[in-house]
Amino acid sequence: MSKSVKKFIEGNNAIVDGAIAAGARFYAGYPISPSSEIAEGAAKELPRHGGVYIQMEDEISSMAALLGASLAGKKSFTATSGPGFSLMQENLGLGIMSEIPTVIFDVQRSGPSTGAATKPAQADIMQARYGVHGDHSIIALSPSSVQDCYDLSIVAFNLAEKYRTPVLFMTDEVIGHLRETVTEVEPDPSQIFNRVQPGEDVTQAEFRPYSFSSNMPAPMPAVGGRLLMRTTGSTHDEKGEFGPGPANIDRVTHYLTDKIEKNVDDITITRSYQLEDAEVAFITFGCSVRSTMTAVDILRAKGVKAGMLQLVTIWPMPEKAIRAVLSKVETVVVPEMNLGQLAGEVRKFNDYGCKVIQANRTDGVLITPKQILDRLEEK
Amino acid sequence: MSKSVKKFIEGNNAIVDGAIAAGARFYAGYPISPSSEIAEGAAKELPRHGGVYIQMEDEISSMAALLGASLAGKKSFTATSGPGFSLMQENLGLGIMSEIPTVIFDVQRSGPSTGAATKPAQADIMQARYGVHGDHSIIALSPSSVQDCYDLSIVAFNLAEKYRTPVLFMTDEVIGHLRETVTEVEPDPSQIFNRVQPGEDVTQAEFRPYSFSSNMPAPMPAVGGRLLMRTTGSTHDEKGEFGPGPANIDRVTHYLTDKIEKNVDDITITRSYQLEDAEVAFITFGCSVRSTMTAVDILRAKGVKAGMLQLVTIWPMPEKAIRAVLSKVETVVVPEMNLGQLAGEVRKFNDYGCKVIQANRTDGVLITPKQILDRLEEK
Amino acid sequence: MATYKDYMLFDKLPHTWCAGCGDGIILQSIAAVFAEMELDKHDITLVSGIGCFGRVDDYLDINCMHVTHGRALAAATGVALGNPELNVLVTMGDGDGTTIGGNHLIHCARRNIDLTAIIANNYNYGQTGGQYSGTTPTDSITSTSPYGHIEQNFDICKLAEAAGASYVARSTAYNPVQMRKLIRGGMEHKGFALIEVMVACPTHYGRYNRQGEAADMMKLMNEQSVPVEKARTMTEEELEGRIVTGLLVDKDREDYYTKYKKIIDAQNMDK
Amino acid sequence: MATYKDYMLFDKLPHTWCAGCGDGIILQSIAAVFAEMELDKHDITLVSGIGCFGRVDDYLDINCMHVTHGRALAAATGVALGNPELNVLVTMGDGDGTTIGGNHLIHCARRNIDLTAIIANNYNYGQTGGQYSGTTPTDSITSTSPYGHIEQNFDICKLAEAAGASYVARSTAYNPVQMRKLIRGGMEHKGFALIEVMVACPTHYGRYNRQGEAADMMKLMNEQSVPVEKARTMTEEELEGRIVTGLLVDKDREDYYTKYKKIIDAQNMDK
Amino acid sequence: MKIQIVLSGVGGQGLISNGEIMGQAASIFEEGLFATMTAAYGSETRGTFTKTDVIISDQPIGYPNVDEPDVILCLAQVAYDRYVDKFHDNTKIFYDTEMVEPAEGAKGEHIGYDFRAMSIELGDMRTANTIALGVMLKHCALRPDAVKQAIASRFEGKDKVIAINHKALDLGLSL
Amino acid sequence: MKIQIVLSGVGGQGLISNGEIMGQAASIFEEGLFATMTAAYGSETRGTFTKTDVIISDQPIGYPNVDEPDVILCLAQVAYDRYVDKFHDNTKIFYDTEMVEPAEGAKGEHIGYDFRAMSIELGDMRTANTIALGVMLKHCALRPDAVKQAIASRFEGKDKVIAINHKALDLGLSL
Amino acid sequence: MSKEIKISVSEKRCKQCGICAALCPKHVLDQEVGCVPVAARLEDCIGCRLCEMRCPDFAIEVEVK
Amino acid sequence: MSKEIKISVSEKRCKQCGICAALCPKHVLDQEVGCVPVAARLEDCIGCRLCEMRCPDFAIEVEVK
Ligand SMILES: Cc1ncc(C[n+]2csc(CCOP(=O)(O)OP(=O)(O)O)c2C)c(N)n1
Ligand SMILES: Cc1ncc(C[n+]2csc(CCOP(=O)(O)OP(=O)(O)O)c2C)c(N)n1
Ligand code: SF4
Ligand code: SF4
Ligand code: SF4
Ligand code: SF4
Ligand code: SF4
Ligand code: SF4
Ligand SMILES: [Mg+2]
Ligand SMILES: [Mg+2]
Repeated sequence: MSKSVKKFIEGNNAIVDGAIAAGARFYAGYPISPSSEIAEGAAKELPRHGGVYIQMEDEISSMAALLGASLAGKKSFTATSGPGFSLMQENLGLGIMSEIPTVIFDVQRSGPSTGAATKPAQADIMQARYGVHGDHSIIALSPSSVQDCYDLSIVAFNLAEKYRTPVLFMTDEVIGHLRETVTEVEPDPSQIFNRVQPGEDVTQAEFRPYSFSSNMPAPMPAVGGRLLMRTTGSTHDEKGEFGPGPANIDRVTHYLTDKIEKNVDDITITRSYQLEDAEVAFITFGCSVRSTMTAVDILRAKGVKAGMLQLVTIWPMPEKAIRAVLSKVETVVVPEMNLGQLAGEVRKFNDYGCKVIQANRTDGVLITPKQILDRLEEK
Repeated sequence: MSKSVKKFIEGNNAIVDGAIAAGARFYAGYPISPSSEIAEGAAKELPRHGGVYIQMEDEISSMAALLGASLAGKKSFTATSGPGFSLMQENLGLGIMSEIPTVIFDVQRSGPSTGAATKPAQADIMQARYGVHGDHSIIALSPSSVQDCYDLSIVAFNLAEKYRTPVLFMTDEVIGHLRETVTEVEPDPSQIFNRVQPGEDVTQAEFRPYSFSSNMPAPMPAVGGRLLMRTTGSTHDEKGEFGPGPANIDRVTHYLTDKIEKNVDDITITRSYQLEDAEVAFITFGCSVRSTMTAVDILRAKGVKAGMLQLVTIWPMPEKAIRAVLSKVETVVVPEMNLGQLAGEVRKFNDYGCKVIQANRTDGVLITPKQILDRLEEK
Repeated sequence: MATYKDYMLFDKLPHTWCAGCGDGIILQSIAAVFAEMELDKHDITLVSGIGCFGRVDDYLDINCMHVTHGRALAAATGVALGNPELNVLVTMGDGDGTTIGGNHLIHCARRNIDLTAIIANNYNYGQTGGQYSGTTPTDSITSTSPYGHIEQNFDICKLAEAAGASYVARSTAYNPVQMRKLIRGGMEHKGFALIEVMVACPTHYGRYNRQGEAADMMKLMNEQSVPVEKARTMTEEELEGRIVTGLLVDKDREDYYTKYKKIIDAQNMDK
Repeated sequence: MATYKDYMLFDKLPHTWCAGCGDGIILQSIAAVFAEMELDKHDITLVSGIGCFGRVDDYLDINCMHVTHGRALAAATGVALGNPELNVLVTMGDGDGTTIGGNHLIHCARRNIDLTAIIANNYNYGQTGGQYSGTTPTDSITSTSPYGHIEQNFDICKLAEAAGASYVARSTAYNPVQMRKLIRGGMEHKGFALIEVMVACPTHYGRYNRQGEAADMMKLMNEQSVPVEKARTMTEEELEGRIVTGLLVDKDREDYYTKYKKIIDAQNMDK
Repeated sequence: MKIQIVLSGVGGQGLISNGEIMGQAASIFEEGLFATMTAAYGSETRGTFTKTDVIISDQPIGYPNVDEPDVILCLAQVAYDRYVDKFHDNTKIFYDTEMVEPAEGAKGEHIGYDFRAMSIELGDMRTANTIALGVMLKHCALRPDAVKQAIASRFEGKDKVIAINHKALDLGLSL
Repeated sequence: MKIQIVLSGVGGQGLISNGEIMGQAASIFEEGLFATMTAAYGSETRGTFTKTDVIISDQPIGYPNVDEPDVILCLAQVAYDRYVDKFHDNTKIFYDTEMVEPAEGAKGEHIGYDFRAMSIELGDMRTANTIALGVMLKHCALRPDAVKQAIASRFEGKDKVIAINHKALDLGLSL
Repeated sequence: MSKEIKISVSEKRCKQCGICAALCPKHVLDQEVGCVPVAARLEDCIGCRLCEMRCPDFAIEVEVK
Repeated sequence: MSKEIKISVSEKRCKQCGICAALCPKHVLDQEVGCVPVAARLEDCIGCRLCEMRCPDFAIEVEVK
């Protein structure tokens, strides 16, 4: 049986434990509140596991170093917040285009710009999807508990490896600094996904570091191994060589989106809370889940059939699960700590005339169950 | 009467002429294809008008320098493309938060990452809206001709000054390198908007560089004048002093969005082509307008009542105009050189059961009228 | 006669810096230099980055532009070229000015933009909790080098000099008299001027490295200090671990705008 | 015995560089050094940035990582620490390596990451059409300095030295024999090694500045060259406009990973 | 069962450490209990208001901030004043009699001790909050043993610190 | 009226300059005409295939690329081969007889001259494309005078260049 | 000389860091834990103002008449 | 000596930049506009290989036997 240990720690600490459990052995980053505990934990823990922590000169170089280390065979990660995440966009795009796995933990805080630096928000959700120039798609998870910080970190690395792409972990100040009970179960090797390697009989002549024919990425050997490996942020052919012809541009563009959007069922995780017989539903994610759960409890106590759909995966959007809710209930409330970013996406799927109500809080304080309930009354 | 001169030049050249006609006197940038002609034109022309061109060490510092020069009283601008635009996001957020006007010309090319560097695309549209972390809104224009490059450049500076915010000019390689007939009319002083100045009797004690009470920004004196001026990317109060309290965070967040979204009617420009009696409509922007116009002509020649809505302003989305089309016709085709970014936004407003068809081309070659027509056949 | 208080938002004190933090010492010196020079406060623009020291603008009653982390010199370049008549002052921490912002430092020095940059070097990122920066001395303990720091730190002044800076100076919070003289010299210098000031961060760097109270840290920096005149007579080994203070570089070199103005004038000759 | 062709995708020639472009000369030298050292190509990883010279990877048959403009050294830091057994080579233009990428250069030098960086200095941004860069000499004409460039250019090697680089060398495309020796020296050096190679961009820089054909430009760089041994006897004025070539810095200093490994080992002693 | 606890005072009083001990006791050394803890973050200066919210429950906990405290510890007047309006009839208010002057007509049950003086007597001023913890314990659904284990694990290796804190806890329990 | 023109050959033949002159003539020196021009961009190397599309119309022009050329100039075989499939029955193909071997059975009207030789005779190899322009002109809705004005304005100050290009244009017009 | 010098400390601003006292060249000031500094040996003061210039909190002022 | 040296030029790769000819220390090579270089004075060649090493296009090879 797997080893398991109970702890009472911050979300940011659980992330470090989860990353190491997932096999991460390289961290490159630049400190920023409210994510710095992840850096500090990584600096302390990684060498104990033979891994390397390096603080780079900024977030741009951090992101670049993550990709380099990953190409050298190490699972890599970083942590940041809004300003740093903005700086990472160009090289995040490089990771997407070169198909190099890595995991970025964005501990969201109140923006834009420096904003109210230490206060929570959930307003980088759309940036997570669209911050990179050019057509692409992306995988992003969002934890709502310290347990999630541990468990989903492992999931994040698995998805990064499986889909050969940077994965975003969009947590927030509330969850990052929340201390709570967590059970850290050491994952079984079977629960860890390591990037697919080329078959042992594949020759250099046959080897293709890229493949656009299926919606799954090509095998990815580390540099320094038996096969020469070639990656680039330019439009490339299967060999990873520069290929700026129209047909090639077109297939790369489609492939990068398809490998995520066409695997949406494999990628997306959602959770239902009291949703079965619900007449009023909440759709939410991250720290807002905490307040929403309590709101549901309060409503249930009053006899109102309320339920909640939690988006654990926020990108690709769990369209099916959202549609299932929209088509079933009359009113959906979307609590979030921004001005309605998720609500906008939910509306895209609302072919059912469901009433979609926003419950937003944007003053740097965790949204309360009462505020959520108030929005429902107002309807 | 205003002076007017006819030319046969590239879109990128017309942008320089337009910027100077609008009163721009400072350029800071970092060269990148396919935008470099704008830098080169600025380097040549600005000193002739007493202005300054400086090539910074990267796009991050370029964006910062633009804000500094603007605060010193100069209308400033830069030009870039995807990779550089990604790097500008953090300081674009600074401009939004500090409310400092400037204009960014993004000559879009094929991404993500380095992609097919010299080939056209229109795939930074969503990034334009959401590339910056934190809640905010933004103004973005998109030209479809060399004439637009001149005329809309002036509009872009006017909007930047009026709304005290960075304005995006989302052009593309096709329009940037297209040479065509343009008539450059020197704008009348009344057609130029210069940032509002505090009244001459306003004392330092009364002066407030920020105002959150209306949806219009506070007056903005240049540093070095009669009143001390204070700007910051942190959450601030009316005096521009650090103000991280919840009430303040909340009002800043709302205000930054409202000053744009609540003035959408003043900001948005759209054009109709043969739309009056149209039964089939196209909604498009930028270079795709060219092919769509020809497609409309072809359809009209065949007797099909086709028309086109051109979004000259792409952010804030011209919701009213889009809804007017969606509610009137049965089929809307959205031609664009990306995988459906505008189409996604159009769908958000489709409460009318209108059939929304995408016509996308993503191989780095201008979409053809035939491709657009083909999508209509396929329906 | 004007005093430093005339250039400050004195009512906002006490400030938010920790007890013993050296940033307040520089703040006073800056305001005192303004007073000494009898500057019109409307002609001064401060551009500051993000970090503990970056927050000096909260207490100064002059024009202020508080920008993003690391980008103060870049924004200041725009201010200085946007209005060459201004006195542009730039305040940065060591992280701000030389770690994330190192490229802007060297390019600004190379271009000789007419401004005065002050870097408060406290050997770490104070604001975010004491992580190591590009100036953290080898072997130090910080919140991200729990086992001792393995990197070599920058000599900021040497770097600026190599990049082409025309005025470079170093002082310490221990020596406010010298600090003021050098800051004033920088402000009077036409072109790019850099003054590095060594300050204590007792809360993080001092605590992690058991350097005692702020006063102990200041004594230490004084012991380590060597005036540049003396340093010139010392070997590299002797200078190991020492802080060379004083005016290190002072060159006459035409500043950026002065040169650019000649182009403008030449292009407009026949107008 | 291996020849440079064994390390190349020779079939992909002719390459896309212009006639006379110096980049091909460096490419040949790099591959020749691999051959000389009889390296196993699987152990070499090239990280390159964006620019004309950044495209050397198109023609090399080794592991290649082509990254974004200016970030090659940062990515290479990850590669070198991710697998310290690798021979990591980094190729950059002057824009890539010292203008947008200047900060990574100085920090990488300071950290002494074990890799070899080659900067092809052609005084301008070749790839984007000949705009000025951080190394464009004062008074030059470029597509963005039509009236003459007013900035002072970096001395890349001096900068790297001031930042703490443990191996710094300079050569020219005129002198491939020296270039090879210095590149080889850099690859054999344990720690950060920088080799700056002066090359001609006849298409842009040469044309704008009427320097004639590629061969004329190479003759000019040869005339300007001074071996470092001789340069040490010359005054600053005498060195004005000269290219000092040879091995400028060669220090024994423990590289980053060697030091980090000691921490790893100490932390795992009792395991 | 869900107990909402607030530990309030000024920086440097060890309140965060106390909250962690409670959370650890519940999470690790009790069976079937859940705990959350949130703390105020942000300012660099010391000696200013601090608080930490702890919730202990036998069910997973949703909203982790305390809105209606069942148990509150106030070690400074500024803290007391901040919370007095939130006391309900069943709130147990533990306060330091030297530092806090209870408000007239305030709701809840007020229980005051001179924690600071007692800690000085015990030989370590830093144990004031541990004594208070002992006092509060019976209202917090935590076994003394679990808390002692939490203390022991938190200060592992520092036997003296463990001993004095165990002593302080016992003292509190005995009051 | 809308005329689709392609000027094709290899880099260095002055085709882009020619396209600009046509566009300028239409835009500035004719009344009521519109013109567009697009060129192939990208590669650093010279001597490879280049082309530029020019459209001249009395209406605003939508799609600016030429899909069915009305008039095409081919100054290199590689260019001819690239376009031969796009010729329609009314296409006028102007080609350099020394450089281009027309395909058998190709559509359109083929009109060949030894432009290069004529230009050498004229004393400047670079005028080959201007001679060709003169030949094509009557199919392009442009007045010779407008084109001459465009040439004069383009090479303002360089009187010799203007003179030889005017001469070359006249030669072409006379053929 | 001591008569012409006045040293005042702002209770509001002083954070009791001890810098002024520890570094006064003449050991004029005493600063105890929990207290603001006092000029215990004002007679030794030479009016150099270093305490004022070094105070990070603008809390001590030296008046020399 | 010349007998043992062979200089070959690849027509396919040579871009006629003229570097090899202009910089040959012994002026062995001629390169005319529009032509690849030819070893006009092979007898003077000292086999230093500089032409090969300086050719940016891998177009000239010197074989010394
Ligand atoms: C892009 C970005 N990355 C990280 C941060 C977080 N951050 C704020 S201040 C700071 C470092 C401060 O160190 P320094 O510049 O030395 O100033 P000090 O606080 O020591 O005075 C960091 C990393 C940020 N604000 N923006
Ligand atoms: C972020 C970013 N900005 C700008 C560019 C455009 N760009 C590509 S290469 C280059 C400069 C190349 O100059 P250099 O590094 O000196 O290399 P060279 O071409 O001269 O060999 C630039 C500015 C880019 N690709 N990415
Ligand atoms: S953390 Fe350090 S630098 Fe920041 S205010 Fe405190 S002492 Fe000063
Ligand atoms: S543009 Fe310059 S650097 Fe680029 S390939 Fe041509 S000659 Fe070389
Ligand atoms: S230096 Fe200032 S703050 Fe510190 S003890 Fe003295 S008066 Fe107080
Ligand atoms: S003025 Fe000088 S001598 Fe007097 S108390 Fe202050 S530091 Fe000491
Ligand atoms: S150097 Fe090479 S490319 Fe140039 S002329 Fe000689 S053989 Fe040809
Ligand atoms: S080998 Fe040397 S001497 Fe012979 S042709 Fe080449 S460069 Fe000249
Ligand atoms: Mg610092
Ligand atoms: Mg270059």
